[in-house]
Amino acid sequence: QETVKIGFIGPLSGGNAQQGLSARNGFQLAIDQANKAGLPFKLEAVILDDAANPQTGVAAALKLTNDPQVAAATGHWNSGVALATIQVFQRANVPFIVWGAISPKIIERNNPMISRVVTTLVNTNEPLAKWAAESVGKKIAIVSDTSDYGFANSQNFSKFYKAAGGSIVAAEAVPVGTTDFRALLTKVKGSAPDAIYFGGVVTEAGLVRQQMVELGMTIPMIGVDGFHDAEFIKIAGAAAEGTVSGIVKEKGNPQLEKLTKDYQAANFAEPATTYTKNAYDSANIIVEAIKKAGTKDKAAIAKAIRETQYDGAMGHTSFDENGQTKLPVELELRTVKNGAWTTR
Amino acid sequence: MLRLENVDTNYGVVAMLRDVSLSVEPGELVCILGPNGAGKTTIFRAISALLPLARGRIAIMGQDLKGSRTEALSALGVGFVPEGRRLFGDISVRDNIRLGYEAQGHQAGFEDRLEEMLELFPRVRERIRQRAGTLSGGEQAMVALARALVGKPKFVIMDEPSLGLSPKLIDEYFDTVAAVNRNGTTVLLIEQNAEMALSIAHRGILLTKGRVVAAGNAAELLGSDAVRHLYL
Amino acid sequence: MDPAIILQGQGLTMRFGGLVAMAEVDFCLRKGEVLGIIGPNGAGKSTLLNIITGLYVPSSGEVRLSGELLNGQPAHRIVAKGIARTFQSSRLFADLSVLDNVIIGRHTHMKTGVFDAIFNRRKADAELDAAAEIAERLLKAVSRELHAQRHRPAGELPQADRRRLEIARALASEPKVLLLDEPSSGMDDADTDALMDDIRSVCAERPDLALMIIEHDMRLIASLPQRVLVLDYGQKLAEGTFEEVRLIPRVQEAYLGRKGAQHAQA
Amino acid sequence: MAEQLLQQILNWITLGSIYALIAVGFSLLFGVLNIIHFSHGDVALIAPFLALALVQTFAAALGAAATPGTMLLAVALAIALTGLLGILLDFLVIQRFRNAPAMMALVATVALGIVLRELIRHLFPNGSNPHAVPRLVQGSIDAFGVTVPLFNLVAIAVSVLCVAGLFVLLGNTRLGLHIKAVSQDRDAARLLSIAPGKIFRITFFIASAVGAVGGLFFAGYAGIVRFDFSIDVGLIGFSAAVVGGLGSMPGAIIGSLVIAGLDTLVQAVVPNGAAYRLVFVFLLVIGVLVFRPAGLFGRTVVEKV
Amino acid sequence: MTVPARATLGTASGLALVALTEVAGAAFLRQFLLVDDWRAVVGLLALFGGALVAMQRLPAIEAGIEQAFGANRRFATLLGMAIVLAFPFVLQGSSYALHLLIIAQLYAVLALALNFQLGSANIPNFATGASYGIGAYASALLALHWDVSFWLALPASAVVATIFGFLLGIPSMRTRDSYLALVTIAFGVVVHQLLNNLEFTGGPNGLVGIPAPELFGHSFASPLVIFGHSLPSQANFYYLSALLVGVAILFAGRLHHSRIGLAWNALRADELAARCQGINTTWYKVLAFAIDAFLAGFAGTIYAFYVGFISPDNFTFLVSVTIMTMVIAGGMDNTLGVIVGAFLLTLLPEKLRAFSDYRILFFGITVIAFLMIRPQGIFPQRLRRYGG
Ligand SMILES: Nc1ncnc2c1ncn2[C@@H]1O[C@H](COP(=O)(O)OP(=O)(O)OP(=O)(O)O)[C@@H](O)[C@H]1O
Ligand SMILES: Nc1ncnc2c1ncn2[C@@H]1O[C@H](COP(=O)(O)OP(=O)(O)OP(=O)(O)O)[C@@H](O)[C@H]1O
Ligand SMILES: CC(C)C[C@H](N)C(=O)O
Ligand SMILES: [Mg+2]
Ligand SMILES: [Mg+2]
Repeated sequence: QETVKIGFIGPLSGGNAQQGLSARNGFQLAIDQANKAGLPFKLEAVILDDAANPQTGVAAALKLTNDPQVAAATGHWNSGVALATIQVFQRANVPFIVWGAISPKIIERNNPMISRVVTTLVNTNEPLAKWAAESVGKKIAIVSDTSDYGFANSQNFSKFYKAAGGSIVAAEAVPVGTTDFRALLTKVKGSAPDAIYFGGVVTEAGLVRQQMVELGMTIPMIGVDGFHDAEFIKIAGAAAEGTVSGIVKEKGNPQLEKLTKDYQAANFAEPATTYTKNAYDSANIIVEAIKKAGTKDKAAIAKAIRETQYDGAMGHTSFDENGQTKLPVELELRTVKNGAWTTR
Repeated sequence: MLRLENVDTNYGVVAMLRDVSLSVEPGELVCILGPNGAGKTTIFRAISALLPLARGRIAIMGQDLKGSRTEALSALGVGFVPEGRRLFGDISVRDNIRLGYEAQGHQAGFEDRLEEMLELFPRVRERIRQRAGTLSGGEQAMVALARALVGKPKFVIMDEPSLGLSPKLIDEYFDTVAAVNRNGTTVLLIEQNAEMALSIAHRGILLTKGRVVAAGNAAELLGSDAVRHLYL
Repeated sequence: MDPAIILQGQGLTMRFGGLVAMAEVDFCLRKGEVLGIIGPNGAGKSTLLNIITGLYVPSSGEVRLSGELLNGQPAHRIVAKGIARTFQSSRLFADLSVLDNVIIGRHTHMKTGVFDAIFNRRKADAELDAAAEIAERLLKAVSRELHAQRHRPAGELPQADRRRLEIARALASEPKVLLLDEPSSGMDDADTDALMDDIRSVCAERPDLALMIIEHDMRLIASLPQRVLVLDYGQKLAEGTFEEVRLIPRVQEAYLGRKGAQHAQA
Repeated sequence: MAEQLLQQILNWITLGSIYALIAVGFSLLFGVLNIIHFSHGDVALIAPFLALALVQTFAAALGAAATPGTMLLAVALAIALTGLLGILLDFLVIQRFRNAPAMMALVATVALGIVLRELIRHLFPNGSNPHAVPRLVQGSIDAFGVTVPLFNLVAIAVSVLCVAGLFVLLGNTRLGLHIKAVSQDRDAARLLSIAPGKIFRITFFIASAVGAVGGLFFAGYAGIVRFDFSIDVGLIGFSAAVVGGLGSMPGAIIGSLVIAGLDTLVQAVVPNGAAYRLVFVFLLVIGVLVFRPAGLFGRTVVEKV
Repeated sequence: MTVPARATLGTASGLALVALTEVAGAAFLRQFLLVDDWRAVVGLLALFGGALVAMQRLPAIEAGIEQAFGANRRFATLLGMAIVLAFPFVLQGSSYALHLLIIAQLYAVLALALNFQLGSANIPNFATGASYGIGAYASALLALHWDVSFWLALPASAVVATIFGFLLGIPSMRTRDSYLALVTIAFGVVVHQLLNNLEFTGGPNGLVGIPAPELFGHSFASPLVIFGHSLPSQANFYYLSALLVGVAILFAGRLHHSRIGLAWNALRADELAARCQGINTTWYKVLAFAIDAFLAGFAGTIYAFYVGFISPDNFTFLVSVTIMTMVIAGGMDNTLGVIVGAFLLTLLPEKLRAFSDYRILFFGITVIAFLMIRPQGIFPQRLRRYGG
């Protein structure tokens, strides 16, 4: 039986390992399940670390593309790493799906080999901003992280919020990894906003929320899906109550439920995150494409990926002319109530 | 007090001391002489257990050195003045001397002993608060001696303590060493200044190229050919 | 001003915090002269040297080399003007070879810059080879034994050779004034004799070279310097030939002691 | 406005006090003992992980949720264990570089820091993720319109106590003298009955244990801890110690306050200052060292030759 | 030492020894680049460790090889160059192996740059990564905004990096040891943070779309065809970076064997004594910073044009620490040692991929182990020799 290799790259060590490892588990699960389901070929997972570092990522990408048996790959949580590696995949003609990096630049141009299953933040910020201007207040302070994710969030939200008639009373950015936001929050408090929009991810979000309450700030915190995570509640503790997150609606999805169950059954050391399903779906999309296009012709596989119509754990995935997922986004407002994320 | 029997030492593969035997009896003032590179400091390092022996044995204060550690020797009542003085440059002169006092197992009564030392070395009194590293060479030599003597050791081992001292101070220094010895402290003095050393010592041992080449009564040695040949 | 005077100090004072290490000291040094500096430990002899060589900036007073004011100039520039020194406790470049130590002494006589070093290979090599040749000659002249060991790291040398190497390194800069701080310290008598011979031959070869020697070995002081300066507590106690100075009671009392005075006579 | 100012001052002093607990360890090791130990920050941040693990172990053993009593015990044990870890690291790695050029120890301890961080990540359950850290001291008081958490006050008090204790230890005790002696000349110290090995062990224990206190407060103040927090903590702690002047305990606390102060000020005053806080902090570090090359409290000694 | 007897080491056996050493080294490198199985990786590392232990135990081996190289310098250089030229042809067309070689060579240049400071003058500098970044960003910005070609951007960005090197040198003049180390750390952090926050550097996104260089109409992004043998496009950059390593070696050798190298060494051994030999220590320190930055700037440019994308993450504090580790583990003030260190530390984490997410852990442990086995570095510093 022929062996076909599928690559996975993500941050398995260093500061973003939590995302990378949970995604890797999703990927591994998909490959194992596909093998069990019976295929005309045998799948082999090649899992590589990019350490959230572009240089390490490029080396990993070259290691994959250099192996003729690798039919396709999926990878990266960090946009900086993805931007560095997509050229490698493009030049080497190896189909590649981005599972976690959200920078718009990645799919700015049409690289036929590159597709992306993760939605960008434009889709969620627009409705959230409208909602905020209508039902939260007209003065909002933005706190974001200095990563491209935080930066883009800050830009997009403020654009849509202003368009909806609100005004941004303060905009501050902090490096990822900051743990003390008190000085900044004390200052923001002085500008008397109606709410704080947080444009970043779980850890910093939890800390900001917790420290807001510690400083006696009673206003709500809102944001998009970056911190829609159980971990957020663990970190912020009781202070998490009332936080609002606008996420892509996860409609009653049997695939997702199955994944959640299977993930638990597989007993991985790391808990699942949002990215588990992304990597899981990416792997399955690749497998489907190979089934359709054969194991040899990579251009054909890339083409098959672009033609994907796949109902997975993320919902219905198909790609636009640049390879960006057209996953329909419908905003769902979630809030923390009694220590759990619940639909508002 | 001290006995070396057939001691050999090596620096790496290079042999340094060869078959050195000597002894120092209580109350004696013995000096070891020899030209540069003769191995005098090597003997000091062997006695103070800073250098392992390749052969032979050393006993100090009646205790075999094998299995003893350098840091245990002072407490036996031995005071050391190492080559180059080795003061703690960033510590005050006073604390340097104090370390010497405590090294020999004393706790209380430092002030009185310090006072005695300062009477012996008036120059040090003016510098007592200064960091030892900023002292002039001669001042450092005095502090080093004070540090060794302040704990009233039974036995003092000195390696070229007179280095860099002014002529007057050398006189005084040797006078002090002789006086200390008269008061009952045994002294092993490693020196290059043969004439001076032999003038106060009871016995002398002459070392060249890691071997004992002559030994005996100080007065005899002063007149001996071996010393004349090497020194005068 | 006496044109023969090459180095002159006036009113030199040096304070360290509250401590006055040197107070209002004047001195002068003539071409080809050997000046001895003696005095009790801590009198300020090394301090004087450090002031002259720019390591310490005097609290007041001035130092002039052939009339040119040296105060405030950095140490490396003072070397270039022709003052070289050795240190009381030798400070060699321990992990470099003996030869390299001497070549570094010729630093001020070499011109190679980055561009020459990289692009003008012939010129740079020629300069360095020339320096190496001079260094070899110097080493040979100072001591054949030392020359034989020129490819050993300087840190492995025995005491006496380190002293010699320091002198050779200082001479390499072709100084007008050479300052030696206790060159014989740690040497046995035989080596001290050899050192005195070395210094004599250096002087004979360079009749214009002025020397300032700090010493505690009265045999050396008695035989080498033409003139002796006695310091005590940072002040000038006496000046003159050793024969004169030796007899001054204050000097005997402060410095020589009774045996020292005798010894010097012997 | 005034409240805001008071609040910022509280933020500043608390942060500075916590940094100081890390900085003194650097100061003690680098400045007093002359040991290069770039993994000190990593050692310090092992403590909160140890404490968390111990709390869980106790809870499991007792079959009940952690009580303040068991938490206190866990914290005390974590501090002691971290102290011992310091000794262990010295024994296993650092001491082998005592006689090697300083740079060797530097690189070896940087690598050691990597090993420590990765070990936590692999050995601690779910170690890649941040872990919530409960505070031992809850509650707050209201003063001048500002809510002052008791935690902050305890952090400040403990920090002042630790630094003052170290100051006295170094300046006025035999142990302090022995530490200095060993750092300057090990052989000479041995001739004076001081066993260097013992002194190294004690100093490593003290530095690591005080660092552990800092690590615990840091984690408590942040509310979480993650395996890689030590990179920043180490860098800031080291900077504070150097800015203050290595080897000086008051210097360590002043250095910490200066750095925390600028950090707070920049965030409070400069628009989008938080993004640029490290730029300002490290420009300050450079500035201080240009004008005081041995730090604020360091002595610039004229070398005696 | 028995130098004269050995110097006449028969040229034939001398040549053979040189050839054997170089070929064995190249063969080892090739094997190491191509193995994938973790057992083979561990085996090769053990072999390397064993060689180090042997060298440590039997200094005669090392001395003999050194002797042979000293006596046959020209032959050794020519053979080395031939091996470097031929190397891509024995890599089974692996673009991954070539990529690793490019990165290793760029790091070799960075390590050689740092060696001027760390090795020659014992100035700790944690900002080489920053200079690398400044070079990369300067050239990328030139290329993206003003269409400056690679060949012009290369020297221009080196000049920019050098200017920053001088700037860093100024505050560094007054400080020493840990204090100096912190100044450079601070500089590195400031540069990194600015790159990450400023708008014109693209913030955390970095700069995308840096065009591949062209030479006589041949794009470096296309495969290199030599005598009908086609090599992956990486070969273009392999030769380019090999050339840069050559230049850096030349710089290193020339400076080491000149008044400047001597002055740096004097500074390292005893700064005060150096001043008293007429050495303007301040100037030489600043010079070391500038030269470090100059070479690092070159490396940065090549990296930027090779990968086509740069971001602040490429130039963190950890990059500087890695470069420092290369110099120290390889052997301070020894060109060959520094290069070996750079190759070892670039390849090691890649080869440890076999250990999945334990690789960084094993990397740390391996570095510590090598430092313990050979605390003076793989190839320690040597004394200079003059003339015949
Ligand atoms: N650590 C060492 N390694 C190798 N050789 C050494 C070491 N220490 C000393 N030697 C050598 O051993 C010999 C004897 O040295 P030692 O210091 O005992 O002489 P010494 O008699 O004290 O001389 P001096 O009068 O100069 O103090 C010298 O040739 C010296 O170079
Ligand atoms: N850098 C310094 N800081 C503080 N005090 C100093 C410094 N340098 C010298 N001193 C003090 O100045 C005085 C003179 O010292 P100096 O070294 O000049 O004496 P010296 O005459 O050379 O003595 P010796 O013959 O013992 O070498 C001493 O008391 C010394 O403590
Ligand atoms: C938070 C994530 C959705 C985005 C990720 N940080 C990136 O670099 O693209
Ligand atoms: Mg000796
Ligand atoms: Mg002196």
